[in-house]
Amino acid sequence: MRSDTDIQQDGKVLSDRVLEKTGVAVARCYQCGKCSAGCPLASEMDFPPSQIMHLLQLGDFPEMAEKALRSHTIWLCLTCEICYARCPMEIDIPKVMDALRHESLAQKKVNPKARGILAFHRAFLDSVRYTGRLFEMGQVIDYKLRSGHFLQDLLQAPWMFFVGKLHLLPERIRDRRLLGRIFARIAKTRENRP
Amino acid sequence: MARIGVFVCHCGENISATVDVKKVAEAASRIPGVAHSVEYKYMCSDPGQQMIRNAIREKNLTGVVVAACSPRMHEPTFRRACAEAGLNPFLCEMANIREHCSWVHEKSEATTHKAFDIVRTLVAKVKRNKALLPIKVPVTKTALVLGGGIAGIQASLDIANSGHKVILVEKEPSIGGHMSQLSETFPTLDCSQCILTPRMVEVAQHPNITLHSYSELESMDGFIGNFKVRIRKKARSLDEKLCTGCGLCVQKCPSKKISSEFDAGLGLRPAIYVPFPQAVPNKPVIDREHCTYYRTGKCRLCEKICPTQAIRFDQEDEIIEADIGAVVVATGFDIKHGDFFPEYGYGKYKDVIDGLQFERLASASGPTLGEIRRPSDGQVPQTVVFVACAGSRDPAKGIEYCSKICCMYTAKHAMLYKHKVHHGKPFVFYMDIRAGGKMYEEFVRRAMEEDGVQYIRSRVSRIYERGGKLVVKGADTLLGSRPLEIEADLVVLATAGVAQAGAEQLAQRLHVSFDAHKFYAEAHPKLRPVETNTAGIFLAGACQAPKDIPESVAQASGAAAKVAILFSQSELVREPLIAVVDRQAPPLYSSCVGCFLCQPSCPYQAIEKEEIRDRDGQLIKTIAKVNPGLCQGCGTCVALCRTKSIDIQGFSHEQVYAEVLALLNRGEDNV
Amino acid sequence: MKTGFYPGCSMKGSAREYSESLLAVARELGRELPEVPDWNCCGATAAHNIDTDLALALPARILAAAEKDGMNEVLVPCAACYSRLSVTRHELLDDEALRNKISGLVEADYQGTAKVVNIIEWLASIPDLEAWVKKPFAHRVACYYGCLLVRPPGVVKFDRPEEPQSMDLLLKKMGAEPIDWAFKTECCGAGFSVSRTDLVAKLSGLILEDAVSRGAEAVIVACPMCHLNLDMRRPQIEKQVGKKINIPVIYITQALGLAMGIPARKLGLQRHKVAVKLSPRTAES
Amino acid sequence: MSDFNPKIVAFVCNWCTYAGADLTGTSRMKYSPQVSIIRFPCTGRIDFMLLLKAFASGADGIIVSGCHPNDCHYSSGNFHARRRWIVFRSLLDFLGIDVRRVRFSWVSAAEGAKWAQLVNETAEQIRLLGPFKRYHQLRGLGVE
Ligand SMILES: Cc1cc2nc3c(=O)[nH]c(=O)nc-3n(C[C@H](O)[C@H](O)[C@H](O)COP(=O)(O)OP(=O)(O)OC[C@H]3O[C@@H](n4cnc5c(N)ncnc54)[C@H](O)[C@@H]3O)c2cc1C
Ligand SMILES: Cc1cc2nc3c(=O)[nH]c(=O)nc-3n(C[C@H](O)[C@H](O)[C@H](O)COP(=O)(O)OP(=O)(O)OC[C@H]3O[C@@H](n4cnc5c(N)ncnc54)[C@H](O)[C@@H]3O)c2cc1C
Ligand code: SF4
Ligand code: SF4
Ligand code: SF4
Ligand code: SF4
Ligand code: SF4
Ligand code: SF4
Ligand code: SF4
Ligand code: SF4
Repeated sequence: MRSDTDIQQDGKVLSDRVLEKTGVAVARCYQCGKCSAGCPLASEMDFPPSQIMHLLQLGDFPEMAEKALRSHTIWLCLTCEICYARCPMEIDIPKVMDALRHESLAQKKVNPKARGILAFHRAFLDSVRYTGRLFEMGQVIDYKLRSGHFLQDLLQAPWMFFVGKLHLLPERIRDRRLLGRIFARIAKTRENRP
Repeated sequence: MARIGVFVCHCGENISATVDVKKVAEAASRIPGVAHSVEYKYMCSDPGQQMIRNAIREKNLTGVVVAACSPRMHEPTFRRACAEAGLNPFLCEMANIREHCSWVHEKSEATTHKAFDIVRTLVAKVKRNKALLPIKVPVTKTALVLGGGIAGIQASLDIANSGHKVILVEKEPSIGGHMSQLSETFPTLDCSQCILTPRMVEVAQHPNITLHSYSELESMDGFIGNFKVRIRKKARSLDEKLCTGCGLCVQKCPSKKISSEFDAGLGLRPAIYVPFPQAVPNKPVIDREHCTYYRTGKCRLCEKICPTQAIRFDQEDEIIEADIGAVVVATGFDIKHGDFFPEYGYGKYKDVIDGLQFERLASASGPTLGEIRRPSDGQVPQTVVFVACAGSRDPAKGIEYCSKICCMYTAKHAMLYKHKVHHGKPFVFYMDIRAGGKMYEEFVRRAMEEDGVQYIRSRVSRIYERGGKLVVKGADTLLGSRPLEIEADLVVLATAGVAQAGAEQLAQRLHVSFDAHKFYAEAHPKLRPVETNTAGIFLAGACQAPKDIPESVAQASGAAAKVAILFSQSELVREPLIAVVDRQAPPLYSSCVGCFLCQPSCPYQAIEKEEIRDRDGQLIKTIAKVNPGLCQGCGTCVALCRTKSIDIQGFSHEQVYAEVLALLNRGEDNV
Repeated sequence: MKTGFYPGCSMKGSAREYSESLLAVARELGRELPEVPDWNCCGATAAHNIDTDLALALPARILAAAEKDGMNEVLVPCAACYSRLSVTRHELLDDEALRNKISGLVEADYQGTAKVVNIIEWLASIPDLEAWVKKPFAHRVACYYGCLLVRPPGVVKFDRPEEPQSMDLLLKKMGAEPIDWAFKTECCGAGFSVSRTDLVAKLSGLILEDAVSRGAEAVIVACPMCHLNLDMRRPQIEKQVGKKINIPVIYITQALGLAMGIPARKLGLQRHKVAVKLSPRTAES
Repeated sequence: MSDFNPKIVAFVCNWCTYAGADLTGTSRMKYSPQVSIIRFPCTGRIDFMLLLKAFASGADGIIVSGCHPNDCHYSSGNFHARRRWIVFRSLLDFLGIDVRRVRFSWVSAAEGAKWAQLVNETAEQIRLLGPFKRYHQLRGLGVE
């Protein structure tokens, strides 16, 4: 894992790296605000999407890029694609959000408020890794353990179980080994990144 | 055998300080074909010019090279001097040994050597120059003005007042264009009809103007000064000469529920109608698509009622032919309508309207007699949201450009609303305010400061209807981009200004070029903004790009002046430095193989097809032909032709190849 | 033409009734829907939140498996899975290098031959659907497309992203009366059902309120996530808006099944949190 | 190679680059005397066989320059030139002529300094490349 100083040393600002990874040029954003106006979660965000774009545009102020990486926004974004569908400049914001999340994770800058969301994603992927599918009961339990929010959802579980919606035992796919290999390969390339 | 005279100039010390002019003149005298070579202190002075004139006569010179300053400076001077001595001016060339040599290099052998290289190059060229005669074309002093909006009206009046004939063609039943639909106009808020109507009347009464309303250009041929046009006069279904415009027919027509184009769909009109009370000409037209008689064969009420028996149900379109010397295209623009904004419910909700509809609502002659009432239920809206840049500056919707007029008319609309509904709340959603113009910024400030229009900087994301209100979802980008919602009674979209629907077809008929958005292209974006690339065709008004009235009028007067300049001559004289296609004796006739690769490359559509026939009229071949009225002499076609069949006078293959060889000290011309 | 079926995880769990109703309808229509062999989870929101390669690899393995099995198209009824699968196909077809890389990761030679179709496309491709309707589903319905059925516009091209019409047309064919409403494509909170239930309650509340206020008798959905949020989160939603909301949320396949005369139980209607009480004509059979 | 004085031919358009080079002169900016200008109405007129002809006749380097895109006096001649230049580059490659011997540039009527810089840079480049020696071969190819 590289340090903050490395990041500045490689001479590329965050928006360049986003461009490289996603092909999305945030420089095109002209700050109209249409994305923020339509984003279902803008009011919950510390920086609504148009502001995230602007933080990235200020490439010569690394502390601004830092704010984007540490934002709650990137974890709140639901990938609902509303912003992208309406952006007059056709900027694929959800894709940028993905890239920012990945970078935020790699640099260990995840916003503390997003821990719950992240824990849920991790629990989800663990389930996929070991069973090939989402094992909802197991996932909910795992998430509760990771996030520390115990009650709210377990209350719902008995009913879901009762109407036959939750399985107690996970469904598994046959070629679980392959999935193991896929996850392992990806983990490896991630570590190998400069 | 060539007898070339070389005249080397010192330009005081400007040349002679770094170039050994004596040596240059002396070396030049040894170039084969040079019959005379001298140097002199100031070639452009009277004695200098006299020297040239004398030498031409005394030495029987067949060509002249003046080695001096840039041809951009004195070529006309020396060509005139040559002509005065009886030498065809196109047999004179300048060797630029000042700007391109003495001024840019230090005094040295090499500099003198270069000066001589330049002289030798031009000598090689001038030996191959041909005597050329200026091209003369006659000029028909009648102008065709297409489009009777404010731009076309202004251009017609200016041309007519300069004493020339004008044919004004308007496709609608009345002239007036969009300006006639406007209520009041920025930045002064004077009433549009009041300032426009007098001009419309002047057009109708001007002895030099022939107005063909409800007409369109059918076809056009020819070139500058000599166009031939065919105009289709669509059938009005009445005899204009008999009709007195009494309007009885309009009142009595039973088919009254037709959406009025003039009222932008907010009002109704009958099947026989005059678009608006001040129309010019003030004669009705029958809309055959909606007329009961044309649809069912029954009615003819108008015919019965007409006191002058003017109605002609069997009238047919008429074709009028005319000779024209110049064309002013003033066909205007339109605004974006329809379903292209589903997220704003445009075209779906009755109370989401466009700018022209708002103009009609605000107009004293409009469907609500100037009261702002919303279309759905006729209520006076208490909250109105104006959305700027609706569809403009929006690459996702295919329009990257700024429509230029909407910032201003949006401010105007918000103001007009506030003036009429004092307790009303106008909001404007905007991205930037573009108010560049005299008193424009002040106008927008007034809307904010005096009329309390609330400006919110954001693009609207969505508009939807909820309980009879329109929910407008925006954000305030100046306040952290938090989303905000306004419940409006009426929403006005300042939709993008776009080209007229038929703009492309008309451009093809006229052979003028247009940009990616079908707005007509000017010949040069800065220095020839009223000309097109086709000589003799000029542009005025919003057909070139969205424009407001002052700009349209200024450009129209500019175009009219261009026409007047053209018409001030009875013959056009043009430099003959144009392309020609090789012609030779039978059996070849021409080396042109008729591939027409050259044709699309010409920026001026100057390359035509010519059929070569033998005496019996049998077609031998079709070859290219350059229209000397249109060719501007760029030479693009010359470089493209594989068989070198098209060449350009003054920069011919022979000339430039000789220059290259001479410059590189190869070929027959070298010392 | 071989059409495969990718149920995705939720149709095996919380959205069992979606799968049950789809298969019941398919059986009645005489269409076979073999499952993609040994399919895995598409990775959903979690994968692309965490890693791009993973977000492509999981769907690629599914598509490669379908392709290997000779399927020309894969029906993906879950809108969220549909989005992941079609985005993956789009990106991998666009970029050969990426395709090779991901093929390597999943140990298959992915070509992109199998098309990804959603439930609307699939139903719309059935000729004379009207002819199957025995008991018109004569209700005022709010067709809820949600986020991912019509977006992103560059990838999904079967209907327009604003004011889509395709689901409304299908419901009309079933005899229903689709209402004109404002929240057709607004977001319900999607994958935050568990981690940010508060947000889901807020967003879903707005959607339901609009549907109710315009007189809809049912909300029709085509996505298990939408269903989860709008149906199972009803207690939280009601708490959020401070009133009771009774409108049922029905899968499009359930509505069709009812219209075709399939018994409600076979369509899994009893599994809903919000009881499906429609006028007796259709709901009881 | 210090005494090598390259011969460079500049093909320029009348409206922009020729005028720009005039401005270099009126501003008395100095540049390398190895370049001589041949005037054309427009870069669109420049037939690239002429460039080969120049090489075959002993030029060591060539400059082609006209108005900036969109500023063409004839509106689109320079676009034709640019398109042709792209094709011509591959022809140069094919003939084994180093493409660095040809500079394609835009110099406007106001860019006197740019012209001087362009000439100096080209002269320097050609000096580094050395004399063009293969013109005899070109003649063999029938360029003449
Ligand atoms: C909502 C709105 C408000 C505005 N408010 C203001 C304002 O307050 N102040 C201001 O300065 N400007 C205003 N403008 C701008 C103003 O309308 C234009 O500047 C002006 O109309 C341009 O005039 P024009 O003659 O070039 O084009 P137009 O007005 O469009 O006239 C073109 C004419 O050509 C005719 N025509 C089209 N095609 C053909 C054809 N093929 N053959 C023959 N005839 C043809 C048309 O029928 C029309 O009569 C406003 C514009 C809008 C949309
Ligand atoms: C920094 C700057 C950058 C610009 N960039 C651009 C650009 O990129 N593109 C663009 O299109 N425009 C540009 N412009 C605008 C452009 O300069 C003007 O549009 C243009 O110069 C206006 O021309 P003019 O002839 O009206 O006025 P001027 O250029 O001001 O010419 C007026 C002339 O009248 C003379 N004069 C004044 N009073 C008298 C008198 N009493 N008697 C006799 N002569 C008199 C003056 O000496 C002067 O020569 C720019 C302007 C500025 C300031
Ligand atoms: S909608 Fe697009 S252009 Fe507008 S602020 Fe958002 S990202 Fe930028
Ligand atoms: S994709 Fe993310 S940023 Fe865009 S509108 Fe949806 S939640 Fe907001
Ligand atoms: S002809 Fe040109 S170079 Fe000679 S004196 Fe006149 S200005 Fe100077
Ligand atoms: S009634 Fe006759 S004269 Fe009067 S306006 Fe109509 S056509 Fe003209
Ligand atoms: S014939 Fe046509 S135009 Fe005349 S009155 Fe009847 S409907 Fe009206
Ligand atoms: S003039 Fe104003 S409202 Fe119109 S497109 Fe330009 S910036 Fe937008
Ligand atoms: S002049 Fe040349 S390019 Fe044009 S048609 Fe003739 S052969 Fe072809
Ligand atoms: S010289 Fe230019 S303008 Fe003349 S015919 Fe050739 S391409 Fe057209």
